[in-house]
Amino acid sequence: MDFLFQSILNGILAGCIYALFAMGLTLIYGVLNFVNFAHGELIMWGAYFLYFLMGKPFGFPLPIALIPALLLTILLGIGMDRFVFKPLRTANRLTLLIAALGLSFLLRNGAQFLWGAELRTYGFEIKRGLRILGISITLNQVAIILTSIVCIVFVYLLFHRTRLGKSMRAVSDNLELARVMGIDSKHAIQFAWVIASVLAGVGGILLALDTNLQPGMGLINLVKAFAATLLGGVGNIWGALLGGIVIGLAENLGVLVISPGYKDAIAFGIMVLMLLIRPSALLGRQE
Amino acid sequence: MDLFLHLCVMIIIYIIFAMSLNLEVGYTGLFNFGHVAFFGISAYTSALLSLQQVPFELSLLIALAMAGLWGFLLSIPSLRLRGDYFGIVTLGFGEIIRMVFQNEVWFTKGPMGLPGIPKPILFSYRFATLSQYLLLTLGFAALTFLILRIILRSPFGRVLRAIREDEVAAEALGKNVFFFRIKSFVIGSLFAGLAGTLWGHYTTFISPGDFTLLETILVLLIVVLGGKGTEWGPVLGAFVLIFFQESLRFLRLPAEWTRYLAPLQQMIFGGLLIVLMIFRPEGLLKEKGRGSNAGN
Amino acid sequence: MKRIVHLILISLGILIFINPSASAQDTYKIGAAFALSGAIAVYGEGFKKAVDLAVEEINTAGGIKGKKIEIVYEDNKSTPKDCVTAVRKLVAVDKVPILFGPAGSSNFMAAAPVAQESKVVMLSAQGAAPALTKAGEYIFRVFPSDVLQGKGISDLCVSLKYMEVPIMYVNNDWGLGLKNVFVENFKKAGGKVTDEIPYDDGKTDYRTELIRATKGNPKAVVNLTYITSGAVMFKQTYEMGIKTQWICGSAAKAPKLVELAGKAVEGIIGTYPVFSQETKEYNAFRAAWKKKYGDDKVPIFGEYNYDMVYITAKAIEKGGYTSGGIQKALFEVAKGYRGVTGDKTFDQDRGVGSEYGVWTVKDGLIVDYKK
Amino acid sequence: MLEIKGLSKSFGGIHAVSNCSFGLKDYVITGLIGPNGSGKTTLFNLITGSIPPDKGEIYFKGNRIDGLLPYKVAQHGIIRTFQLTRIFPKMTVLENMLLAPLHQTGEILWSLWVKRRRIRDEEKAYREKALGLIETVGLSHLKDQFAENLSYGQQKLLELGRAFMADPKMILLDEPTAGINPSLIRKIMELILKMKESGKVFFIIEHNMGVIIELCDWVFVLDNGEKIAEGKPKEIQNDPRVIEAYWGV
Amino acid sequence: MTSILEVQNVYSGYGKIEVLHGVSIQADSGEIVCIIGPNGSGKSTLLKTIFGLIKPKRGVVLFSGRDISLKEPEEKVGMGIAYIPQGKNIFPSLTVRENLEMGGTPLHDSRVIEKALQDIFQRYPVLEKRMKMKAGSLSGGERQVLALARASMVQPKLMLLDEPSLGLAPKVIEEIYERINAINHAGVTFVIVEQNARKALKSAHRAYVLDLGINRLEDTGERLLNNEEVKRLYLGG
Repeated sequence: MDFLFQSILNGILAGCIYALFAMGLTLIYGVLNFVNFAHGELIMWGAYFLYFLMGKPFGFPLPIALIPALLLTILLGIGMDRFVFKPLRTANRLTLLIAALGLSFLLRNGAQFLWGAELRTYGFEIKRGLRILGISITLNQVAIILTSIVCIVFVYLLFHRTRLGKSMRAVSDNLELARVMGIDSKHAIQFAWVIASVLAGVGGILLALDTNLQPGMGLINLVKAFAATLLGGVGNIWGALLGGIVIGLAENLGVLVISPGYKDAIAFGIMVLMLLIRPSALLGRQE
Repeated sequence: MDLFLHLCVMIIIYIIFAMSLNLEVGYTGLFNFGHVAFFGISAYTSALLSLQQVPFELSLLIALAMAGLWGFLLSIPSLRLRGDYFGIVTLGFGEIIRMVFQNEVWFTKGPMGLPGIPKPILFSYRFATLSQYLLLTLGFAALTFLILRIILRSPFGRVLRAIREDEVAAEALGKNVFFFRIKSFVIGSLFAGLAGTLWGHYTTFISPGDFTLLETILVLLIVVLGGKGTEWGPVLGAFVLIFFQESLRFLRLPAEWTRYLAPLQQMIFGGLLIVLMIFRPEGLLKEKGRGSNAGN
Repeated sequence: MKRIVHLILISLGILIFINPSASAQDTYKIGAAFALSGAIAVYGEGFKKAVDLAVEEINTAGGIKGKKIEIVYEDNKSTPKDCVTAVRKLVAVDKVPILFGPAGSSNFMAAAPVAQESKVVMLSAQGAAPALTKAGEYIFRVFPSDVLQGKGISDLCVSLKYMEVPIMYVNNDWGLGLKNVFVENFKKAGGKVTDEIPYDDGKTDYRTELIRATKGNPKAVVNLTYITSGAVMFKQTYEMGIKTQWICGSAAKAPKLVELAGKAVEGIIGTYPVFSQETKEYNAFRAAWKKKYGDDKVPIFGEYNYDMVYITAKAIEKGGYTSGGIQKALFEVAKGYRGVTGDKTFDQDRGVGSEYGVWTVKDGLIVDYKK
Repeated sequence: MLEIKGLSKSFGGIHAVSNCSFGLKDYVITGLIGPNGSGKTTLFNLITGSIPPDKGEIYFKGNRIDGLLPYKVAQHGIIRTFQLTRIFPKMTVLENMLLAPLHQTGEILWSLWVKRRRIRDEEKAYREKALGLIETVGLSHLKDQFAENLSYGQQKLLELGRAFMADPKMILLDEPTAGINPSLIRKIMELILKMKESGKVFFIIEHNMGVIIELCDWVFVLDNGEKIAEGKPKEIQNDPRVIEAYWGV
Repeated sequence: MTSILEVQNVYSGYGKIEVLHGVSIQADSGEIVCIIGPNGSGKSTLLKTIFGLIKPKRGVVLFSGRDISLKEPEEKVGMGIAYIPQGKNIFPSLTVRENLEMGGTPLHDSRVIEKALQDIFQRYPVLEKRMKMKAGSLSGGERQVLALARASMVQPKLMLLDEPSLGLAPKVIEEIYERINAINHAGVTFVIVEQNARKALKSAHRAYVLDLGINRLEDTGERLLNNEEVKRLYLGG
């Protein structure tokens, strides 16, 4: 039974990471109504920013480097919007999609240009996990689960308790009406990018702490995050969490049964099935 | 000269591949992000058959039929979806097909790939050398171009473009949008299959690594760069893009730079796409107004 | 219309008329279609360092008959498609009579027909798949075939009395090929393979694959892994507190793996084509490496690439700078040649033989395994 | 000709069309009026199959057509126009017209290869007819322009011409004069009258009462999804129920 | 009385479609001005142009004597103009309370917003009862009340209403107009667009009739109510 519980834990862990990524995706989708294919690169750059600040010549310790790394990620996110997506606000979907793909290419190879394709680590010592009820969990993993929950609660509170968050929801509900209220939609959109970038940065750093850094780390997880988004309902924060965990569990439990070579096909399979069975349910919005 | 011929063969195969995608993306407005699946399906079909000594004519036909059949099977459930969701389903399909190539070792030899695919013999003429193969691909490309031209300039093609422009209006004029889309998708898959078959018999070796999402993106770029919905767009796009990619080899930069150069090239690639989408989303060639050409 | 035709013609024109610079007439050019970018660029960079070291030494010592060697590197982007293009370019544009082929069996398999058909000698210091022997008489490798290694791993398991093992392997040509040889030999030796788990390289999470492999607490698990996936896997094994004996292949024997996974790889063992590290050749090589690169982290297969350059230089010296000459001379110069990696005599399949040794990680260093 | 029985449709609890019954008989041009949000366009959408009805039946020339997909309805000979014109922007005016004829041989893939002559002849005939109609609607000088380059009024004319081109048994026009200037309204009315001469049957949603009175032989009035009156335009004008619907209580 | 809003000879429309071909209206401080006209006469377009959602091609819009023709809607809200569009005029996935808070956006300070909110709740106990409900679950009449209350949050000088009675039952319409009158008594000027004219004309001090994008008539509400020409415009003649 241990291995089953351990697999469930693994599924939840993977799911938390997917959920963090999915929230960022869903946020931008909610406000701007497009799929940001370059979100994975935002994640990856978040992790690399931290690496950059922890390495020479800065050599900051993790807690100090964290804040500037997230700030840099935010800067990148806002830059993405300012220079790529803003000029394309009124463009059609295919144009936007291709531009986002281009951006993903640019940023991924940018990281490879600077740091090379090889794996890197933050250089922390590897520790054995704690054993609880026969399953093992490391402090990093506890941090991942806690941080994901904190992030989701934080985003939830932000959206439901602060004026800025509420106005973002208003913008995502009905942009024109929001303008009519005098809500600064540009500000709200920018803020959405800030939050999405923070989520991406945190997610990237956690992923890198748990595993390694490499330029492709965002892209390979983005597809899963995307499946999670679709599963949980686009624009729905709790849905992103639920979708992430369902995908994570399905993958990890699935591997116990089918050939692990098809691990990635599981997320795709779920996504395709969802789209085919209940295409309307995926829009996730009432009305 | 051999390199030149080689690049020409590659470019022409990509032209066929891009033309087939152009039919879907450019003319019918279907965002197919899993086009490489059909390229791969027929490359594998034809390779496996040829390795069993099936004559090229027959294995080509079966390969095309397989690509078309899978296109048909995929299109029935997925074409009911909205544009971008359709894109995601096809993307998923493409990846799953690649995983099948990779994992069904008993059938495809998995990651070992299939070596020794024979050069094609068509009506007892063997296309073995580079220039012979160039002729073969050129012939098929011309044939593809002509067939697609006849289809696209016909009333049938006119309906496809109408569906791209406004499916509701097309439906209100009595056109069965769903059927036309399926047909377009199947034809597109078929010609992607032709490109795949030619590819396999050219390199004589195929492996799952040849059929990644990156390939779909490359042809998509060719179509978009050249000018989607135009007859010559894929041709121009393939020339420009592959030329751009390969010309970097000739800059004779120090090998130490390669570590930087390869990502730099891809960065330029990505940047170019963004700039193109912002400043000239229609690509190099613009779709022009034209009357009906079928009648005269 | 006109504009398109012009654009196409101009690009074609540039393609044709770009002349490989004639200035390099006073050197012997050797092609190298290496993975300088893409999935296995980690390996390509190491190969290049080793090749550069050998070339520098030869050139400093006066080159070949007074002419220097020049390596023309061509990036194969780690994909079969670009391997073909890279080799085509080296053959057609740089007109090299000999080239160093790509690593990774499927890349190698894609490139080999081009070299064979153009009658250009292609040497490889890594292509290990058994099928490579059939590629043609111009295709050589200075690296032992996986047939030997697969048997080596099987023998190791048997000698350590691990008769029931699951096997995990990177789901690519190398992993699958090696797995097949292993399974065949292991069954013959009376062993039982309890589970087969393929996985993709370059993932961030292998926890559940690891759990599946160690289900039922096997005493040992064979894992044919690369550096990238291996680093992640061993780390996650350690974190999950899984205790089993890992048995790897040669691709994991890399300082980089230890650097990435730290104490998690302590005690893992693996086979590798063995050559004595006590010889004067090896000591000289190690000293030279340290002098040039300032460390002694010789990259995986670096020694083979180094030897490959020397054999090539000798073959050019003896057979002349033509592919036919080199092809014939290779057999003669390699016969009995003792390089850093030992005896490099080619067999009739144009490959080399080797002993297999066992390595392990002890105190963060890769050392020979002793029971 | 067109018979509607007990037709109902609601969206999220709001009755867009409720229990509507009426028959279009021999009237050549029938009008459909009603205040904003009274369900006129929904009724059109139900007839043409864009949305399925919740309840009720629709018969056209004795054939039941409710629940059919839009293209099937169109193939029965009912062609519609849209409130906000729907032309094919990146196709020329001529191509827009040529799309309209139903059951073209050249739209069947197989016949592209085996019936080339027939397609050529058909296309030639359609082309001539299209050019004639383009001239009638006054767009001859623009025939090779992309439709997106036309002004809104011209696009309306094109859409109308395209509907005529389909040679339908019945034409449904959704606000043919909305958003265009008075001189063009005149022209559109003349066109409709001209087509009426050639035996076409029209069903028109229109809010411009002047147009209704001049064109229509019979008018239905909808309010809140229900038919509240029908009759000759002049009678309708003075019907208190109609006045109430428009003016409020 | 001073004129708070003046629209002078405005041309405006969407893209290629020009809807207003030179319309002028004027509203005095404290008035309820009603704009009626058949479908497609350009009433909604006029309101959108006044509010800045569409920029006029020609002509000017003056607010308290200042030219605001080219100002963005966000700025106009800050100047004391509120606009309630027709149909979808609430945020369905936000709660009632949140909807009201959104209406208070130009007030900036949270405390001020909270105060305004309490004020509103006092005047609209109905809304206080539902404050935690998603606005999407309100009935049509309640939505309209919410929209009105939300617009009142900033205590605007001028309110632009686009078809407040659309799709509502007569009784509910009655209630909405009572609310409008109440707000008007507190000194707020209204410009109301209605197709369903009778109710609006009864409340209106003055009214304009638009037809096909130009002014047709201007008179007091009462008199227009009995004007035969207006009837003809609606029902033909």
